[in-house]
Amino acid sequence: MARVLALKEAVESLVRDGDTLAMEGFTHLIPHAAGHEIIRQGKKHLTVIRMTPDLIYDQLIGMGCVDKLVFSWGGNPGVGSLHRLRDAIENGWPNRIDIVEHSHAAMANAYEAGAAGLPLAVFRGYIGTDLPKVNPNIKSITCPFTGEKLAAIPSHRPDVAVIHALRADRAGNVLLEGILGVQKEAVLAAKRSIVTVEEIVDDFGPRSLNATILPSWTVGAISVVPGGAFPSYAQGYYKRFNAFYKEWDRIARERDTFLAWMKENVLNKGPEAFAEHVRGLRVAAE
Amino acid sequence: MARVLALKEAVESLVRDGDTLAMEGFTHLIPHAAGHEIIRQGKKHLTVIRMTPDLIYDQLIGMGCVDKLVFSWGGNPGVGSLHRLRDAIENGWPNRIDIVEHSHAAMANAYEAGAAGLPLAVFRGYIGTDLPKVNPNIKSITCPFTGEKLAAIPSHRPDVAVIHALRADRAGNVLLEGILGVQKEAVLAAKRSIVTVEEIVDDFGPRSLNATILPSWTVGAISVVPGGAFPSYAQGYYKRFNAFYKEWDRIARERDTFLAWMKENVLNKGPEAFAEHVRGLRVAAE
Amino acid sequence: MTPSYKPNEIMTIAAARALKNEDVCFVGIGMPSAASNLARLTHAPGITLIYESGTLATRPSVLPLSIGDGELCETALTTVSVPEMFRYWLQGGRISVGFLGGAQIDKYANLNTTVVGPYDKPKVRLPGGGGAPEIATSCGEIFIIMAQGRRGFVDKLDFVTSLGHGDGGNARERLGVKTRGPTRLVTDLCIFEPDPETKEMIVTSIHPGVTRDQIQENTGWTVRYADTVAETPPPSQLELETLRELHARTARAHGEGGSKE
Amino acid sequence: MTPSYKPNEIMTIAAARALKNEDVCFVGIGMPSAASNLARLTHAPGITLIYESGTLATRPSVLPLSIGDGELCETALTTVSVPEMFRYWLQGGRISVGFLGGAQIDKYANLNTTVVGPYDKPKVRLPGGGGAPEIATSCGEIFIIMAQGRRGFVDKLDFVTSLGHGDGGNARERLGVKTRGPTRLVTDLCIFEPDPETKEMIVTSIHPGVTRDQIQENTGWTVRYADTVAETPPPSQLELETLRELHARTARAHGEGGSKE
Repeated sequence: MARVLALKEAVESLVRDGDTLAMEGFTHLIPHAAGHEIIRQGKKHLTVIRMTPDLIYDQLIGMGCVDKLVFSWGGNPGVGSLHRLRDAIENGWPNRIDIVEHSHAAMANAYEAGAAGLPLAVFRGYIGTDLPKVNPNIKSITCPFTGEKLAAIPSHRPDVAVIHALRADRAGNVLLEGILGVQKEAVLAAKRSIVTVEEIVDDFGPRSLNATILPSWTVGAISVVPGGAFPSYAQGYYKRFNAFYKEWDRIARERDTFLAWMKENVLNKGPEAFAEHVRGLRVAAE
Repeated sequence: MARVLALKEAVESLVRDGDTLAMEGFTHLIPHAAGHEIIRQGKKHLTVIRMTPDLIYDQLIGMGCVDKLVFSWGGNPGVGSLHRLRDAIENGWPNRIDIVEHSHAAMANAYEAGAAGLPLAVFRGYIGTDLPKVNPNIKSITCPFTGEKLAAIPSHRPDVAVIHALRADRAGNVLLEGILGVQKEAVLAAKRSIVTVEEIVDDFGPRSLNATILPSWTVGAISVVPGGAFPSYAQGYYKRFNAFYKEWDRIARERDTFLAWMKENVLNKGPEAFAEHVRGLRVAAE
Repeated sequence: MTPSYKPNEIMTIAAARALKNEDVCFVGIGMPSAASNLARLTHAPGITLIYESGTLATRPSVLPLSIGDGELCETALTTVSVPEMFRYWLQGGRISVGFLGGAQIDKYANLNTTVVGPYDKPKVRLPGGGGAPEIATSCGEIFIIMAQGRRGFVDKLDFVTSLGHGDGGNARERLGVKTRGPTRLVTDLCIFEPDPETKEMIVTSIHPGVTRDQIQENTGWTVRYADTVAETPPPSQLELETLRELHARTARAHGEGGSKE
Repeated sequence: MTPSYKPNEIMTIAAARALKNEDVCFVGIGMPSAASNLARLTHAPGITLIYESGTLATRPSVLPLSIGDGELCETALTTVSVPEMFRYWLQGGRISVGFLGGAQIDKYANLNTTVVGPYDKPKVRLPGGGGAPEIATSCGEIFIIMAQGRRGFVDKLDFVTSLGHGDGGNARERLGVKTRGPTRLVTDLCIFEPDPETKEMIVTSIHPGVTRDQIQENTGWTVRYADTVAETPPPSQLELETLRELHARTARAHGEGGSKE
């Protein structure tokens, strides 16, 4: 059954040095507040999995939390490069990181297979690309019925998954809606999980009979962090703060501006700062 | 794009003798009216796929439409045997049928893999059972990462899928809700499809952002048949007529009572009879 | 004073008692459904019930006739597709207890629900495996409910539909299966549990008033008993009333005799 | 009179024209998104736009900055999970046209979005493949939009991220790929299409006022031309106004210069 914990306590008890960590959210519902907490607690030697490393992993990488990155698209969407990621790969700053590179299809299938308790994902992919030359984990199986060769990769089975969701109920069930990404799969594929939410409600109330819900018994800890996805967004709560994605390009371009920003906005702040961030972005009640 | 056709016309143009046909619906939304139309049109030599053959396939088998059955559980749920299915297997009446027997997990995975355009489904199954001894299509692959042997079966790729859904909109999109079964997968796995619906609405209106919808361009024909799932049910429209499932046990037990019932209720009737069947079963507006 | 009860009732009640509040239970139609809901309505209000139609954490007020009744969906936390049910929930290892029954069982609790007689020329064609083959290996443990009799409790199965303890000992381990398999077989006469070594199902508790002769008469192999055999506590007033009310509600809702067991 | 326009504008407009009302289009951010939505707002109102974030049949009024903006979800027919998007929709063969771009392209329209320089010691680390490797082989055909220049139009890719026509001829067929691959490459100077035999991308249409010298100066291989080379019709008033209004709405909605292209 999910426990309701303060974010600090949730990260302290569930994220460990050396863990394989998956923080997911596909543009929507990216768990930025949890990322900041992991940085504040100085977690080290993480293997981090994420389809689109994005600002959240640019920050973890730039602060030296990461030894290895498993990913499929490492940019600032619609803006350009992730400068901290590039600095780590191109120059080894603040430390060298290993990279395990996949395609989106592979990553999505690897989470799906992990959630399904399988050791591998099988799909039609990687045909004619150089990725198998640089990622030894891209192998193949042969269909015993048609002889077709299909791509095979290990499923994702992270030690801990961290996501942001819309809300939880008192029983600890978690509701997702809108762009769902791979978050449900990431939590089901992981041994442990932390879900930050906008709020806890008494009851989800009227909803689709097929609402996307992570039942309480599949979730580790729930932490209430209003605004916790900022500058990403939470459908029905607040909008994406596009300007910050562009601003990040300037902040992260140089090491010193990056470090100054991290000190001021992460190391010297707490999760409660996020409610403030989204004050001007709230959408009207649905 | 989906075409709106009368059921008679839809079956005439999309179901062909010798086809591999999948009629799905998991207790909920079983396409009985379409089954009757297929019988009325005297379709022959069908290979029929269905997780739970149920009354709908008992009728097709008893009327001699079927050469081969691919299935995982062939009973009258909560009641007992399917007498026509048993008569065909045990006594070859009205004709011998071949059976290809799977488990539910296998069938569900085979539809999923078919929808995903894959030639095979891979899952952890059939361990320690005799089913692989009687079904040569149950093979295995070895995980190249862990060495684990996993079950492999051909994906389902029916020529035609037939399902019943709640409603379509004017653009030909189809909405499913409640117990979803494998219907979406069956349609996506098939070359052609017929969807019978309770009604066509101008617009689905307010709904979950993640509503289960088959977009128009994935559907062949849509036929409006109110009550078309009877004696199964349509969530929010009418309830399951449990008494008929029990009554079927009596009707289907003997060949002559079966044939008499089929003549009176199928051969001499049309799809419009179904609206009448559910008159007393309607549920209050949601 | 102990109320009077029927053999079917103590069977259902003894099965219900084995369920815990924390269990996530994959429920089949018939007696498993009655036992699971009885547990939920008595000592295990927090139990999570899952039906293979995709309904997660369902709380029906009456027993479903079929695995996919509307009642299950309407009272569920949510309902997922059937492929998802078998991939993420069953194969994903998220179910602690699976319930099974069958037409035939052997002393290692392997089950047959496929055919009586040869597969190609069956004497009786049974419904088939349904969810059972993977329930048997994917759930944390398996409870089996079956009325005892010579036709069903046989020395050798005509067909193995779902794995119990195979040919005994570490058979499951040898097949690479990591779950516990059948830990409890509840009948209308007694309760069997696997011998820790041989994995043969041995009697650990006998229902009140039942004799060892009766048990042997209704079993197609030589029955073994645990060193200490308990007497199954008789149904309590609460258990019996709750079960009977559940069946009565079900009968009213379905218009007649309720779900078939 | 032909209105005046920028090279980027005719590139987007020429790409939009190639889309049909019946197409189901897998859209990437930037110019593909502008071109697809321009087609929807002009000659192809029934076109189905799909973004890899899971939004099916979306009709945004402004261009998204990212692949998963709320606008895409709110205007979609429905939104599916990302695993479903890649399994049922892309791999399932339900997309007729995929749009791609890249940092580098070769004459067979293979694309590199991974690294400039050696993989292990990159000169420039690019974002990587994202959806491209499977878009390139699963969609019915591929349209590529890229501004032309010597840095991007190279004789040899540093890394093949997604398959075009491989080393030419029946390369795709030899790899077991059944889809058509790149059928059109639209730049700010001209339009390339594959030679039916060799599959080398050859120029079939030149934008108004552009010379063959300009095209060659901006291409790292010796450019070949079709026997008959058309002049790309200039943007119509409607096309240009619709595109500019779309960008203006986008800029207002995003608070500044609109989506980056």
